[in-house]
Amino acid sequence: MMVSVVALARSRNLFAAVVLSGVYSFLMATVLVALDAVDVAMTEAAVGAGVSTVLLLGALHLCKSEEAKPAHRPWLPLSVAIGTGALLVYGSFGMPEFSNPLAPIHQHVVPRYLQNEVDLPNVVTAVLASFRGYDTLGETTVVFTAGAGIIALLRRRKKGKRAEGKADEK
Amino acid sequence: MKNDLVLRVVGKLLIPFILLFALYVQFHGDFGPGGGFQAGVMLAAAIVFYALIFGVPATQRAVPEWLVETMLASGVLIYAGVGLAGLLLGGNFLDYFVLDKDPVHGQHRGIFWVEAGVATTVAGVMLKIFYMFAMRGRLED
Amino acid sequence: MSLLAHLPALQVVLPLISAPLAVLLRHGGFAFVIVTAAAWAAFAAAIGLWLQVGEVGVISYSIGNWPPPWGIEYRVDRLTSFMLILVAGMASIVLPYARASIEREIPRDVHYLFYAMFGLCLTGLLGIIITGDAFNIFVFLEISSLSTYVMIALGRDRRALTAAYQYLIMGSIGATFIVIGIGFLYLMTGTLNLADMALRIREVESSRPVLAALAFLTVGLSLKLALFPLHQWLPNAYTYAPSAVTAFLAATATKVSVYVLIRFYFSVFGESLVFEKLPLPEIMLWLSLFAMFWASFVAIFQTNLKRLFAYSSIGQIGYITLGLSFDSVNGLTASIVHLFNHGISKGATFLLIGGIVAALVGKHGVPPAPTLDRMAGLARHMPLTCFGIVIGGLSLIGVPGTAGFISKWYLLLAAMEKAQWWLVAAILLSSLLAVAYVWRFVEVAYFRQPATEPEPRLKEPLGLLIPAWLLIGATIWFGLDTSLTAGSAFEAAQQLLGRSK
Amino acid sequence: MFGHFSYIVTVFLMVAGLYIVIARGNLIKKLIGLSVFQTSVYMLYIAPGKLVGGTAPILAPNFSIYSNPLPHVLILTAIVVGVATLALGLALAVRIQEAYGSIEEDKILARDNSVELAEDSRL
Repeated sequence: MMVSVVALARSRNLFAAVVLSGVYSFLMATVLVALDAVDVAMTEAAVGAGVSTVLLLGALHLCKSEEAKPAHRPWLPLSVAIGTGALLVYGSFGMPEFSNPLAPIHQHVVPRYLQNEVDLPNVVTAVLASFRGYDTLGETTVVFTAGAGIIALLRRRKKGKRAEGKADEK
Repeated sequence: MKNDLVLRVVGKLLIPFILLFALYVQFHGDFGPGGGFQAGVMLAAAIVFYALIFGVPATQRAVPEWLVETMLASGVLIYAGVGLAGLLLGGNFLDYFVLDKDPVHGQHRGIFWVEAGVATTVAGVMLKIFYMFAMRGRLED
Repeated sequence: MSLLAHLPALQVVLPLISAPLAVLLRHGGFAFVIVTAAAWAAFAAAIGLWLQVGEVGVISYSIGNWPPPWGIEYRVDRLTSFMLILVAGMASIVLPYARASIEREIPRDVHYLFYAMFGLCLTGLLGIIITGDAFNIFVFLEISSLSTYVMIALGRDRRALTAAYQYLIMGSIGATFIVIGIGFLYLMTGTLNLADMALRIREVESSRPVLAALAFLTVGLSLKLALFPLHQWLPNAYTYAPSAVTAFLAATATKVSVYVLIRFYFSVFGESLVFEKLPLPEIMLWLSLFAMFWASFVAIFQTNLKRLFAYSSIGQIGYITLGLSFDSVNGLTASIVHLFNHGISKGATFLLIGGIVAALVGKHGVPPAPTLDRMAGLARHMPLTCFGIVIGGLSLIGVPGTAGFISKWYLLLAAMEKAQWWLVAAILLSSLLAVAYVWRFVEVAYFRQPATEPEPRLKEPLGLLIPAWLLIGATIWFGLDTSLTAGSAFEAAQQLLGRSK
Repeated sequence: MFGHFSYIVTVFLMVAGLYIVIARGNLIKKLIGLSVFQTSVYMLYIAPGKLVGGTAPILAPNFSIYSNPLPHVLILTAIVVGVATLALGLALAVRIQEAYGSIEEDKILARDNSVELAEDSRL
């Protein structure tokens, strides 16, 4: 997974980058299965490797597929990224050990979810749709927002283009 | 690609199964992995697949734009409607316990409708986005 | 079961439902009616909640009837209801204005989508304010952000697109930082409910993940609220967005981010953690001062009126965060009052500028940029508009009799309380910079001769003037009668500081 | 050491993603970086929820230890939000391509600047 990301950062051909990001998502999905998150893995495979890749390819089809050589020195972004990483590392020491059943996330709140009050074997669905159903309503609304927003942005191309052309002239 | 016989036949054979699998994922989400979102994506994928083989115009005859836009909005409305139903039946917003005399059954009913709402919106949005990008490309040529 | 008990849910759900309905009907007029009705209903609900909070104190509403740490809780206290009134009120005023303004700025066939986006943005902002659940904040933050990006991109100028894209990148990075912060908090406390988190965080108070969470949340929210030096997205976004959108965003979006920051600082982490373990107040103090001076200074040299006031917004946000950094009741009061007062003054100013833009008939029917040179002698053509902007400007400066004075006054009180006289001087000095940029407009509009060949102009559009003057009226009203604003802000500040002690 | 291995992978992915977002000038490349950055957050949530010896949180009579389902739910939401953002960003990129004829940040800035200079020179 790390390798694919490094290759992603280095590649200048956008097409390759898109494919690599698909590979990355798929690897991520396998890792997620290993971590017992089957629902998430399924979504990540469908969304990350499927939908995102199709969308990216679709957008690439409409744009150019070659990336220009960056003109800037990458020191500033590199330092920002590494600073963030350092903060993360700092934060992660002091986290509970991997797979420690006494960690707070396993002790608090969750036990009740596992008691199966809504009588559904898949706890993820139960939590998603019932306990935290409101989050899911929000999520659906986000998808709706994106959909409606894209309609607003991409509709009636010819008309829109003329208006923009005029804005340029002034 | 539109005239490739193999593709057309395989596509015709496969697409019903994809649709069926999407429905399976939708309704089996209570017991195994899956749920409204994944089912919505698969539903859209099946139709996109159809569009790739038979062309976008043919697909738009089968699944017209207005239907897609309606799906997009009605999914959210279904979801929020379930919430309001809970409210009107005397519970809090999104309260599934009151949807049926038996609270646990009410939960099941609520979750079923909510997942249906999610699938509707997601499938609608995915398709709409696909149409949008596809139509753009067409005008470009 | 009375409807009143469900006000917290209705507050958010009504605008939420209005958006898909607007898309379903696919008609600009109907969409407008539905979304406006929802916004007014939300405003009424906000007032209702405000009254309820006055009677019973903190309201808790558990969605889905799952008790709080398991389900999602809506939690309304003094500050929440105060912010709800600001956001819902602004939406109810801006929407009728938008009707008249977007006619000129947005192609007709996407009107209904614009209203849907507006409804969603309102939903998102209200949802962020009212929720008592950390992850729910993120979800609603994304609803409001995504709809905001779209609304900005609908601006006529092609630079609106790049502005929206830039905002999308910065905003998403900010949101991801917030998710990381929430993730750290969740890993350490095992809960997502803010109130529950506040209790459980005591046990792990100074562990490194909690401090890292604090840092990530601060950076992420600073991106969203455009704290100097993370403000780069703001000037372009405000300049090229449609006028109604600019006004609404300037009055609410950044303010809501500040609100979330206050929530996390005072309700979750507790002031002892925020202000004693890290050099955060010092950093925030200096950044605020930089914002106040640098942004006001840059504003003086802008030629585009919208951009001028956008930079002024960055400066004004400096005042708000400055109030936070004092860590005292007066300082916090100043921040909260300024959230409100700056919201209405800046909202009014942008609405009036929108009126000017609408009246300038550009070539090919595209509204030109509101550059200062186009405004020479404008006061003769549009006396009410110009006078309104002047009042809004006076409020930004902080002249007595306007709302801006009240918040500056509390800020000065807080500074004097700490006996930091140089800060008092700095606040006064930066106000002088505000005088300078407001004067630029006054000079051009009132004293410069109009160009020899005046551009064709329409009359002052009444549909645009009335909502704007409502807000200007509010600016003056809240400058004279402070019981509502300062009173409830003071109460809210006491509630926030009291709880963490 | 192994106890924190998952965090280190997460951090690496996050740094790489953030770097791509900030350093690259190509609008689509930036979006890819953004999605890598967001994806890395999933690990941060999911990894600590795993219990060795546990199984996926689908209740069955012959298991007693389950991994924590709550992070899964949160991340499902986050994935959806991420793809919504990506789609919207791509739509914007397409529009920018049409309006400017390029999706390179530097070129776009240069074109904007020339427009602004032309505006200023008329003053």
